[in-house]
Amino acid sequence: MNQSIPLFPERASSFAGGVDAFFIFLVLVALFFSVVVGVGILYFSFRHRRTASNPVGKIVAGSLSLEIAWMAVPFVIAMFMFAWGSKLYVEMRRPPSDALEIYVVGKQWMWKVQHPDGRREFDELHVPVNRDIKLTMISEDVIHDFFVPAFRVKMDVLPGRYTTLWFRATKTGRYHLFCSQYCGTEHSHMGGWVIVMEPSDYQAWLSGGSGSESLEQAGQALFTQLACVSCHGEGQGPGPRAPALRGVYGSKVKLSDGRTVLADEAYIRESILDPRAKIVMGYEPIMPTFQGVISEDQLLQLIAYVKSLGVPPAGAQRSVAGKE
Amino acid sequence: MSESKQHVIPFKTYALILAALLALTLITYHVALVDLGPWNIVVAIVIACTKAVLVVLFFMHAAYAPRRTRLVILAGVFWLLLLLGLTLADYLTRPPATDSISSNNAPAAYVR
Amino acid sequence: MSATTASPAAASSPLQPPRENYLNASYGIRSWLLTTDHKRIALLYLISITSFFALGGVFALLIRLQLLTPEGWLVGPDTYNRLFTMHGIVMIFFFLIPAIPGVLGNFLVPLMIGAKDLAFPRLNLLSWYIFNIGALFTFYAILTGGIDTGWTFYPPYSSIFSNSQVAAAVIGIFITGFTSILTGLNFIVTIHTMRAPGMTWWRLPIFVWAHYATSIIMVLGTPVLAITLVLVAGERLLHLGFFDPRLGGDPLLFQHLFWFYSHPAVYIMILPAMGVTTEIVATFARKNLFGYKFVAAASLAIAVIGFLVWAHHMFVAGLSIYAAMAFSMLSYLVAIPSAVKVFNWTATLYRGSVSWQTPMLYALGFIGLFVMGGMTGLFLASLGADVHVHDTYFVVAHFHYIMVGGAVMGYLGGLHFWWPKISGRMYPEGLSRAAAIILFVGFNLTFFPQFVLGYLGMPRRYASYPPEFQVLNVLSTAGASILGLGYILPIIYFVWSMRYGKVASPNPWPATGLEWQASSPPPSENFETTPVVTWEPYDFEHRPDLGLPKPERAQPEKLEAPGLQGRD
Amino acid sequence: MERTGALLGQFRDLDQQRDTVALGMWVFLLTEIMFFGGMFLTYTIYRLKFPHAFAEGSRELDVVKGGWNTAVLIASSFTMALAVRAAQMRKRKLLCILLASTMILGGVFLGVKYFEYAQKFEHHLVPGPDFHMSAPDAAQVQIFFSLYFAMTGMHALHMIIGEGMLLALLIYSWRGKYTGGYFAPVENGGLYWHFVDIVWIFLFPLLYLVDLHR
Repeated sequence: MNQSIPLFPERASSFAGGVDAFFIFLVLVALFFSVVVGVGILYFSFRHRRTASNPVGKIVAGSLSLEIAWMAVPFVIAMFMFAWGSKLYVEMRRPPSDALEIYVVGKQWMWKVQHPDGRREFDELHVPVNRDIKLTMISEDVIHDFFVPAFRVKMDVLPGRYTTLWFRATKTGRYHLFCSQYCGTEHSHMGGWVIVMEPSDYQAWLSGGSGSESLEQAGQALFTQLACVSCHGEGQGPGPRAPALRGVYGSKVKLSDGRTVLADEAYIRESILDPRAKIVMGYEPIMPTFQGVISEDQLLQLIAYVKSLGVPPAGAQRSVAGKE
Repeated sequence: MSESKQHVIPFKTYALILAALLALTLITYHVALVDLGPWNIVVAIVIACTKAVLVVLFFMHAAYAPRRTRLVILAGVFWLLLLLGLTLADYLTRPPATDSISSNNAPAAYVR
Repeated sequence: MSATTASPAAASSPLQPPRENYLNASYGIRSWLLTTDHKRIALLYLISITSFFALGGVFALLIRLQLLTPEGWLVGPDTYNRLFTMHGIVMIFFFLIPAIPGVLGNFLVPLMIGAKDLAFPRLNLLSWYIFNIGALFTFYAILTGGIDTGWTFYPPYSSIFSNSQVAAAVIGIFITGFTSILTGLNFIVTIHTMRAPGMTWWRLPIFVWAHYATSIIMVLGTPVLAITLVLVAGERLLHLGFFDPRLGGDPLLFQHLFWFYSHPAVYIMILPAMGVTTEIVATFARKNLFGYKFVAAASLAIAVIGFLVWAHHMFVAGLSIYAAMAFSMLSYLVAIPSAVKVFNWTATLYRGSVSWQTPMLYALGFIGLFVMGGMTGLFLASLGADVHVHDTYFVVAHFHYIMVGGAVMGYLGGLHFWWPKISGRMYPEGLSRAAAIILFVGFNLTFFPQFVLGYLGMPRRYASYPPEFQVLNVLSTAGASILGLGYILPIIYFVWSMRYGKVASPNPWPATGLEWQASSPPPSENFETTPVVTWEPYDFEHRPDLGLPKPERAQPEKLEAPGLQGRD
Repeated sequence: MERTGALLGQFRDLDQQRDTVALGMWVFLLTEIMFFGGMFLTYTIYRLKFPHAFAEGSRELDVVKGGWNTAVLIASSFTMALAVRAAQMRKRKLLCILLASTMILGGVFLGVKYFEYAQKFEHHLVPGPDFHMSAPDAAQVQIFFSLYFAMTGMHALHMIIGEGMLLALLIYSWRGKYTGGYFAPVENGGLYWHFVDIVWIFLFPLLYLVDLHR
């Protein structure tokens, strides 16, 4: 237990400084108004206290200019806060495109982490320092929340939908990882540590795994095992009954109803679990659903495999691509 | 308010409103048989709103009611739109990259 | 000019206890349980609500004891989850929301506007019964194992995963919701149609304005919560699918629906307390309210804008960035009418004749704590800061400053202020001042450390926590024990005063409101003849009947520089 | 001051009482708008999200029964409006006949609704473990049917309450209570009945007419 109580958690990410500066500004504004009102109340109520010579208050008419002033000033300050806070938030919600992507699955009451090369870990997240990290997260059951106070980041982890969170750790060390959305009995124990390492240590740690296959390899194995190959094919061209998956990820897919959608993680996930939601133009809705057949971890592996099949040049539009 | 109590609307008005409501019901059914793309739902809602307004104004006597009553009705409509509108402000602006329903940003129409 | 035709008996012999009043008009259990007198119904609410406050307080105490040690020594996590859930449910739905409207509002709104009763007295009694039926369901849920979802009932945990009495609790809250709806309906209609001659809208006391604004929220918001809870119950009991992600349902939709009510619900708690504070400040500064029309309009503004901000509870829940920014901006707008109120209260003290009697201590305490609670609310409306403090103890501290520091302080202040009117007796002044100060100190010691805890990153709803958070948690628990003492004292001396307190005159402070024209306690029909109102609100100038010297007019130019060189 | 009818103690006169009671009823309907509003919002979001599933679900509904029921309910609103008029004109027998017709039409509506529900049970279209549908997005069709049952169920519940209210009105009308110039309960009952009608006016196209043109 610390002797002195710290007022700020450790600053270990690129966001921490900005959030703390904003927070200090908010504290100062709050302090200023609290002092103005507090001193005003104390001063007036002492200065104009009830005495024999002051049995009743003076008549003071209202003041329109004062009313306008104390509406306008808070409004201006509030809008400034809004702008500053939004700037930070937009930054937090927009991950850089070249970030290292790590997959997180939350379940009652543990965190399962899969690194791109296949190394898996539980309730711990190892990341290299000074590198943008993007977490793609999903829950197997209820809503959880991935919260690392030292990074000043937090994002709910939802069932049925991917959310993302990104950060750049700036200091090596061990930092608390909390679940901060109430999720049941062991909610307070659903946490662990984020371990920030030097890049070389991270590489060593990655290779120290049990030599398991990478995410893509696992996904490829699943792709064969679930017989996706028989329709989608595995080569360059489209399969017998379904579009080829090469270069699908990140492309714009034309659907049979004329719409065009972006083939992102959510789209691929939906196409596996609910194949008939979006039918690729030129194909029949014949793919069976894999809902209940594969787990969220396996889904992430499949997505990693599809992603590994290549990304099209920017802006490319494919008329025959996607699922089925 | 007392004015509205004394005001007896002629039978003919009620009968006309009834005829209009039944006609609109038929129209909404037949329009639904025609493929108008996204406009099917728009037409259906417009017809339903028209019917509702007829009922409120004449069957419920709002046309003859004091301003206060009309204010209450408008408040109801306003808050209902608030609930729908602000929630849709979230659903319709979710970015494609993070959200599985994003690609349904098109109008409520059923698109095949 | 200030003449009133109200109750000549009360006006002529102020110190003589009234022969017959609403308390002694009839006797027996039946005369209470079947009463349609709004004043008696207010006392029925007082009893129900105080019981729930005690129950919720016990849960709070157990929560604070559990958190004395990092590993949580008192109960297991399952029990702890039930404790904080039931603390939340009981305090919010069965204490805070009905507290001031149910007790003070019921008692005072008809008196303040010069009506004989509320517009629908039987509906009013029915509301109280509905409240207790809802309470029975909740008791059943508590006694058969409790609820562990948190008071927010987020699916899919509440609708699919929880193994606790969610359905019974949800039904209990659904039923109790009708109390809110019917009370709000009754107030709106009463304030529209039952005002005495001369009681124009701009002559209504702020307390009545506040209840009008509150009623708007009750009437428009509560039904949405009701249907949302029905959907959760349907999903849980009948296996219908509304939010179930396995079917493609969206748990966020529940959050939208839930907060559409539950954020404005905070204003159901705080607006009446603001009304109470306004009455007290004007009375104990013996001065007309500064900026009356602005304070009145601010109540309505808070009620309306309060409906536009709900998704600031969802900034990290997966809301779209654009929606988050829109809701963030709208959330800041609530700060404006709140600031208007605070500054006008402060300005009302300027050149007043300020007395530090007990109700005033509560009112000034309210202003201070509300400012802190409100200012920290800005942190949560700020997107960048909210990401870090969301769902931490920072939020817990913030809403306790608003709900306990604000609403409960206002409620207690109001109880003291109108206790002579309600009971016909005075409470003991010294003891009650001590209690107010103990409450203020205990409150800050309990909840201020939680701001720090939250920024350090301690998530809420944790049965155990990392050891570095212990010092602040021990401080908080220590404060809670002081706070507990502060709550026990008023219960004791209020009960004591009903029998042994000094007999109160009709207008002991004196205050300007119409309710003080009736005798203490008022007769069953409130006023013997319908009063005619000829004075402006909080006007001490044209009221010789108050027995005060005529106030002087302050020099107008002194106003612009807010009074730092007052000469009196 | 006229003190006929039932002037309640809290009111100064009958005008004030009428004003108050009418306003009370309208404010109550305001709460009802928001109550159904929550379900309409849920409907809107999921229809945007699952247009196919809503079309598939809607096709399982019996549009003929739904359409006839709409007409029946509109007719009952018509008789209810005439009932208020009869009370205004102090015609006791006419009032009773019209109230009874409203009740019968409401009963027909509920009866048809009962057969529709029974059909859904037979066809395993009730969400839950027994739900069975061969459509590709059967899961989301369950959401449609959950909403169908929630919305029409809540509507039917309001109808049943309305029938009880009509029965009470009928009994008192028979005794001549509302044909002496005081008929606020009839008027308020009418407002309630019309509101329930309006809800159905929206439910019909939203539930039954999603995908007729296919």
